Amino acid sequence: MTQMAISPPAAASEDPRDRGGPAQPMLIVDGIRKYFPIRAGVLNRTVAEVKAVDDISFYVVKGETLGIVGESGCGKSTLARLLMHLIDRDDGHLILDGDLVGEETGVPLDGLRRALQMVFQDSYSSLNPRLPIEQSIAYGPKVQGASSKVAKAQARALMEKVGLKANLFAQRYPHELSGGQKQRVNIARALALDPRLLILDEAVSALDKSVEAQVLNLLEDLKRQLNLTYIFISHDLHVVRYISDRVLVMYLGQVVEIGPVDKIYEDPQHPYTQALLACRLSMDPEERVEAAPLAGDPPNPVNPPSGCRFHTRCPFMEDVCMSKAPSLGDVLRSSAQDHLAACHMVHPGSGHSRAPLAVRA
Amino acid sequence: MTDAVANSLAVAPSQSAPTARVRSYWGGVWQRLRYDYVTLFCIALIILIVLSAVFAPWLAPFDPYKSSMANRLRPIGYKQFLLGTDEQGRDMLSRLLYGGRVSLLMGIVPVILATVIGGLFGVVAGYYGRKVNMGIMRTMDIFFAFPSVLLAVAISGSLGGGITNQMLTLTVVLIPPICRVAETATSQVRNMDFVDAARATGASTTSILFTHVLINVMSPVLVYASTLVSISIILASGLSFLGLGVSPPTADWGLMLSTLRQSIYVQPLVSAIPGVAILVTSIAFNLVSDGLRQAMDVKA
Amino acid sequence: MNDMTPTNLSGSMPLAAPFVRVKDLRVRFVSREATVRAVNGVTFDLARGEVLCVIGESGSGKSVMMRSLLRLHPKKRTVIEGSMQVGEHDIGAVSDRVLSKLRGSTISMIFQEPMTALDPLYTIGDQIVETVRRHEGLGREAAWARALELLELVRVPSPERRLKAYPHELSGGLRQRAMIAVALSCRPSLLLADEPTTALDASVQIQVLVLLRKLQREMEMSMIFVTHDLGVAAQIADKVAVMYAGRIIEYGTVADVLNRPQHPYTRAMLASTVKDQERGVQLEAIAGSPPDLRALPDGCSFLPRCGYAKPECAVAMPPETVDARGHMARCYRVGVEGQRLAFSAPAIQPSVCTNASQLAAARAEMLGRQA
Amino acid sequence: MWLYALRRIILTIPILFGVTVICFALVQIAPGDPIQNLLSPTASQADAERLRAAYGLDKPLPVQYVIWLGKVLVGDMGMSIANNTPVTGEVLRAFMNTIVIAMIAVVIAFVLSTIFGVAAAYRSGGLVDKAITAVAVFGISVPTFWLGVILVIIFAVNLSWLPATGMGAGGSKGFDYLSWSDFRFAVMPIIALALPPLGIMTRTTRSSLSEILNQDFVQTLRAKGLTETEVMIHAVRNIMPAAVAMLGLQLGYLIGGSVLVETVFTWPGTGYLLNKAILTRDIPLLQGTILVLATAFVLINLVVDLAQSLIDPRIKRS
Amino acid sequence: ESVLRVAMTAADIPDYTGAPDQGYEGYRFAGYTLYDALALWDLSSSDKAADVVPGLATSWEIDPQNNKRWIFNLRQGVTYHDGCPWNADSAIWNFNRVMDPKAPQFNARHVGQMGTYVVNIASVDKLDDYKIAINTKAPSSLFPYEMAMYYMISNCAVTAAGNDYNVYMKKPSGTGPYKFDSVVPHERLELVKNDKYWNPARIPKHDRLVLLPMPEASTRAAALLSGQVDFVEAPSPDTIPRLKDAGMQIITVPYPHNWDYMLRVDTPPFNDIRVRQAANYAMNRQDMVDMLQGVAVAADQTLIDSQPWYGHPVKYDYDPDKAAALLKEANCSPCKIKVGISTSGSGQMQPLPMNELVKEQLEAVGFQVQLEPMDWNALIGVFLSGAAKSDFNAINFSMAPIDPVQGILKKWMTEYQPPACCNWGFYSNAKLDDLGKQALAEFDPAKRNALLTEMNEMAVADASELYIVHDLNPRALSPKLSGFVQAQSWFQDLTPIVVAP
Ligand SMILES: Nc1ncnc2c1ncn2[C@@H]1O[C@H](COP(=O)(O)OP(=O)(O)OP(=O)(O)O)[C@@H](O)[C@H]1O
Ligand SMILES: Nc1ncnc2c1ncn2[C@@H]1O[C@H](COP(=O)(O)OP(=O)(O)OP(=O)(O)O)[C@@H](O)[C@H]1O
Ligand SMILES: [Mg+2]
Ligand SMILES: [Mg+2]
Repeated sequence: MTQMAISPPAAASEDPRDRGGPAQPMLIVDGIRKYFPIRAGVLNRTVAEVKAVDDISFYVVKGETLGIVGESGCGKSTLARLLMHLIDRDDGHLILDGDLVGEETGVPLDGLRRALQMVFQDSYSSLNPRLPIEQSIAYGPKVQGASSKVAKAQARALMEKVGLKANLFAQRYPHELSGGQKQRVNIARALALDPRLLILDEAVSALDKSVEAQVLNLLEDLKRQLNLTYIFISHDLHVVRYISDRVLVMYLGQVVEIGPVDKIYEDPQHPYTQALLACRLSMDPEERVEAAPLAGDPPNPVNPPSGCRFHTRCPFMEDVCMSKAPSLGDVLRSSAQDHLAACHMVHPGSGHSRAPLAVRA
Repeated sequence: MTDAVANSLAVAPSQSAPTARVRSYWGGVWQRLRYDYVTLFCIALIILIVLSAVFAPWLAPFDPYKSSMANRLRPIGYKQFLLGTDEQGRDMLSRLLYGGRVSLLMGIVPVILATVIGGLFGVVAGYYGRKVNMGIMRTMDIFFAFPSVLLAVAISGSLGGGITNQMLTLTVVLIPPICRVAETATSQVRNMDFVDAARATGASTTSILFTHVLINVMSPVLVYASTLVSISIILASGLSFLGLGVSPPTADWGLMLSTLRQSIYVQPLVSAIPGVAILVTSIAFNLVSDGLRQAMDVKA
Repeated sequence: MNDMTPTNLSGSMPLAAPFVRVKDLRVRFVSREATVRAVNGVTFDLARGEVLCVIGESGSGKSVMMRSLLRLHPKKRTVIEGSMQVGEHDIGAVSDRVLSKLRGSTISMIFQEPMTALDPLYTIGDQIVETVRRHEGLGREAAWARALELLELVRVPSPERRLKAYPHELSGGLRQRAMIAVALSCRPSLLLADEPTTALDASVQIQVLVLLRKLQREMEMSMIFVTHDLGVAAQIADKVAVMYAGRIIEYGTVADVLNRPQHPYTRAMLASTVKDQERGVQLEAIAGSPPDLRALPDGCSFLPRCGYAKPECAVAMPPETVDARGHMARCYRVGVEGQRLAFSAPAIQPSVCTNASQLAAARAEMLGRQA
Repeated sequence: MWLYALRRIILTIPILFGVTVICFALVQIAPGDPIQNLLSPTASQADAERLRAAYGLDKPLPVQYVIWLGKVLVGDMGMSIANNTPVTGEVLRAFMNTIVIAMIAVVIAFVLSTIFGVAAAYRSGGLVDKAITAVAVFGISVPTFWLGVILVIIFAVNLSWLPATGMGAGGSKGFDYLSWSDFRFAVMPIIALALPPLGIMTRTTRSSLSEILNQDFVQTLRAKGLTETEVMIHAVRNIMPAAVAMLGLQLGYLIGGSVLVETVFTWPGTGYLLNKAILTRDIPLLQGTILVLATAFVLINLVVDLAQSLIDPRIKRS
Repeated sequence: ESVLRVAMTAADIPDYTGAPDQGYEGYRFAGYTLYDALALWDLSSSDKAADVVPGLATSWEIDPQNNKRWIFNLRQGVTYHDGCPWNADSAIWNFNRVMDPKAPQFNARHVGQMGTYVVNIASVDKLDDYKIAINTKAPSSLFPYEMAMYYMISNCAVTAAGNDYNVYMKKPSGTGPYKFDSVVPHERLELVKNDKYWNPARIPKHDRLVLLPMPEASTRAAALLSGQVDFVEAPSPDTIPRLKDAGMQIITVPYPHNWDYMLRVDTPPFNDIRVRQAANYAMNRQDMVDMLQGVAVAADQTLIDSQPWYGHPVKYDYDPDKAAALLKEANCSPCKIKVGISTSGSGQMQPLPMNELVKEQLEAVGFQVQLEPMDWNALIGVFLSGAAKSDFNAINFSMAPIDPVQGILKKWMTEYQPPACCNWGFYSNAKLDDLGKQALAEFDPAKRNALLTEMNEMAVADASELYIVHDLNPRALSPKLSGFVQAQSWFQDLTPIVVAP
């Protein structure tokens, strides 16, 4: 383990890799946007766009875990890939530890790549089936210039770190591993470049509950050891609650609510968040849900509803919701303790009958 | 504390790891092939054919070009001529062995060349997508617009006969289909998360192509290419048969078939030998590629 | 077995007798390379109108057991032993002809993947109509009307249009509903649901669950529902069976099993499920991974991962211990105290996170003694 | 649907254009001089030059191409040098002769391969399966020209059941596929033509059927109580889009690949014409034949694509 | 109706508008069947080499005053198949078809095929309706041989077609013993008998003649065996036993058709006469004949011995030692030569095995032979452009020396070196040239033949070619046929054949 360039977990705030100081958010996402063109017609012109990520802003504080939840198709993975620069954004900026990413003055992509890593959901497609896992893990360091021997040693150390016996597993191929083991390899691979921020896109969703617990434990543990920051994407609300410090709720490519985990779970402001939370299943056979909290499927992101995008499914829908899109507020200026929701009902003077009259304290 | 956790997590695999012996991908393929007796037999057959072609100069009892008017069209098993003689009294066995060289060359070399060239184009097209893909694949489409036999006949009709020209012809004919397979496989692989994971490490495109893409594209392409060997052999022999291929007196199965056609009434069996050779070789290659496909297909 | 229409079959059965009786069901898949023992002696009864939830880790044999109830396994490579009685039919023994009459009418099944479980080349309507016509001999018109009714029943919005839609034109939730409509089209007496909600979003999952529960009640179906989500089981089950390595290791009413789990595996599973645990506190994960069904050891299959193992665990699978309420568990540490099962832990309870070498040593010792 | 069709049609235009370039270019690489065939063995060079000019073969290649393309677009593919007849007529007549037997062959292959494929998939691994696989592998592996020669020896020479060569006692003119006395001539060419596609299609049918039979929805069908036959009908319907595509592709291959078979049976189709044109270096005829064959192939593919989009609802039609 | 179905070796139906292509086989089947020339070949006997006899001209003579003016008396009472009368106008019209580029009936294609026969003609005069005078550019005693190749076609038919030969092609018309009936392009040409043929002896004994192109020898054999045709040209030697078994008649006769190597004599190594002689001595011709199952005879020169110009030439009998010695003497060892051969072709017999045998025999005495096989048409190209345009030392190009013009003059005289004509190997011998000029100016047949014989002997003595074999031109006939007389000629008369039902 010693050959790894990882600082001791003791002082989280004094990470030598830290450039912007402890108060500077790890990552600031400012107005990021991605529309996928839909081509059709005789000439294959773009006839429409999937508004997969539509003007999203937020930040991640150093050392925290930001949970992102939302229904399938709301743009969570697209957001993750945008952050990773795996797809090009249409608009918006990323600021990594105080530096603009990818622009002339800021950190080069390469730097971003080292600081930001991702764990993918699909454990089937996320590992190269023809590469022994040791090599899959060692690939990153090698790319970044480590000698093959060093990279291998590092890979083995990482395997031990994620709980895989190196001498047993190093030479195995992905199909010889169980789902949980594969996910560990994925995590090890992401850690190989010594990142600051790890994006976990549904990293545990495909796992059995018991294995999920193992991996969650591992993630918690690693975070402490390696002074990591997580963006944790999931649609399992129990898991998000367990692991996150703050939660961001997405609906149809937009942020509808963001805030500290307890505030969100105990006092959800947005009706969508409320419904989503109500969808959690209780383990108590006595507490059975009699009516589904959220009816129907989300609307098509090609043609999102006007105004508030949730108005088609919202029990509190009023005229204003159809005509005017509620704003979330200035997320980037808010503090990490602030709880923001993009709903007319929480914005005074929005015109919704349930909106508070006075500005909240 | 942390170590304890790590250890505890590591407990189980050591005891209940499903496979005691570590088996590579090819190891798995071999495991499956081991029980496929037909394929094994055909592999052995191909090895035999290849060896006998390679060692033809040592194996052939006679000079395949040495004719003897006294011994024209002898039946199978006549004196020292195990497979009889052809219309010029040349020993069929020797010619068959030497002919195997040309036929196998025609089966294998164009396929290898086409695999390299077509595979390269296909991988590039599949990986880069968009404009590059358009450019490469539309060009391939144009060649695809010609049925392979037509293209082969047209090209070799244009280039004229000879071993080199024929190999060139077959290569050109085989490139588009291989390119297509490679392109499809590549764009599939390209959409896999592990490629994104590799990109996220900041790896260069070349590095990704070589470490992650090629290795995965290889097996579908190779399996496909293996089916082309028999097609290539048959095409080549067809061209020779039409007089568009290898030029005489080169011993070549297709050409032998063509010249022996005149003698079919005198020695039907001897005349059929080259045809049987083509048939058997082609069946062997087909069955092997079937077997390979099955063995390699099993999802990891 | 004489032909009996499913409706009068369900009507003529005395209520007291259990509707489904599975006894010592064993399923093996035999191939050249290995023999997979997927189900190793499953026994349970299910009354009419009852819902049994089967829960267990991936690979514990849940789906295999379900498919056996319809004899859906490939004939050549599968060996099925034991008896499966549904109504008065012995599924293992009925002729193919009778079986295909039973399938879809008396017993029907919903599969996990709504994406792939429907024929992509037929419209939803066609697929429902086909079943209805096959089993009830309705005319085209009547069958279409029935299909429409069914789509309404499963709450598919604008059902007329959806009848003419192809599966790929529907979202996952709608597809799963269509699948349910197909399964319910002939009012089955037994519905086998193999993780019907696992592939769905939480919000859709709950819609489907509520719907299924309602329909099950209205139609008085018996249902076997496979899931590995305890929350789902809590929502829908009357009885719960916990499977591990092809065996039911705990069985009882949903309240008994979820609130008073006895078997160490069930307990560990409940403990490891993320459910409003304190943040920053380690989850109690079950170490290790499920056993290899190709080479099952004698004795309790959970032994390698069990924190409470005793020497006898390595010798033979523990027998069933049943209490008066029908709560059953198979563990040497479980006994009956009064009316109920009780788990007796040793004085010094080994942590779930036992040290690897310790456990290995213990195991070796046990195995050595046995040999 | 119409939009899709239109799009597909427009996409073929650049391909067809490329095809004309290749047709023209290929033939120009050819060594040998088409004019020589028209000269008596004792003719002089000056005679040759005169004739060359008469056929426009003295102009630079790009000019020749543009002239040729311009004429081709209005359906004039020039005059055959060897016969001095319009190439268009020659090729179209030959094309008709080819396409009919190719079509019959491919339909026979299609029907048989579906039956074989179903039988093999149904009895997967059994004796029937093995026998059918053997037939399929044979069909793929056998050199058709050799098969043709053997068929002639057996059925024409030794048994005298079928005529050895040609198309009808009176030639292709007035050939009547419906009369046995004429159709006899087509029997062996059709057999030789049908065998490879039969092999290929049997194999693909078999493998795609067993793939389909392994898919989840088949479980659903069985669980619904459908009999094995009904399940098989579903499965067969599911392979139809692919099978139809295969059918078209094979038809295209047969049309373009009939050179060998037609040469063996002297069947006066495009393949025979092509071979003749190559041997006599009849450039206009060669160009015309290749062009028509390639165009036919492109169009068949187009039709197949459209047909496939009709029978497979999953293919986007918007 | 009795039908005679003939399988030709041609790859396609020869031109039947009066200028046959596809080699002399075209003349044989689409020329002398439909058309006549001023002179015709006498094909009625198989005992002697065919010579020319009167055709559409009843007689001809050289103008006693002017040895460059031939007088032809035309046959009277002959009409074309379309009823058009044959006379001096028609004859002159026919010459202009090829000679006068301004004439409406001028046909460039016909020039390509027939131009060579009229190169000597300066002009044609009409003397009266049935008498014409043909002025040659130089004295040309052999002119009637050329006139035996020049077909007369119906001027009325061409005019009626608007001088468009593609239209004429739909209804061609000649004076020959057969009339055009129908054609299926590439497949079959059907002719019917001309009841009113001017020579009653040659009115066909069958009603219909069907000509089918079948370039593949095995296809021809199969077609004959399966009863699809009655008469096949050139069955391959190996099929002959089988054909005989099936009761077919196999007919062979020697005729002027040599299968040899033309040698390039202006460059090494064949510029050395010893090398040429060595090659000739190296030939074991009997081996070749054996291989060909007797369908060829050994050739010791280009002509066959029944031709009047055969003479008493030097003979090169098989003598490998002498050959080797000569080569050594010429200091050529190994004597590398490159030979262009074809893979098939009209009159080429079985070029591949035969050439390989030649190669083997040549190499046995010290040559080193590189065979370069090519398509027949490509080889024609090599031949037409002359040796200087290629890098071959020899080509295997069979020709038919049916008359002294083609067999002797054009082959050996310096003035016929390429590009003028056919002296491919640039043979040049002043004495021979001189003799040639004399012969052309000598109108006494006996004296002229003596001169020609001397020329021929001279060329053979020079070993100007590598003589190998003469084709016996086998034909296989169904037992139903009778009456066929195989002439010692490239051309054959099919009219006497009787087809039994
Ligand atoms: N490459 C692409 N081209 C076009 N549309 C895309 C592309 N990738 C994603 N989309 C669309 O963008 C939307 C958001 O997709 P995304 O994968 O980000 O959702 P998600 O929230 O991750 O969903 P899930 O929970 O199912 O993973 C979806 O409607 C999807 O169809
Ligand atoms: N047809 C088969 N042939 C061989 N082995 C099989 C077959 N079907 C299932 N198995 C094996 O049987 C075991 C039990 O599988 P089963 O599908 O019943 O698990 P499950 O409990 O349903 O798991 P999941 O929760 O993942 O659906 C697995 O190890 C599986 O690999
Ligand atoms: Mg996602
Ligand atoms: Mg399952």
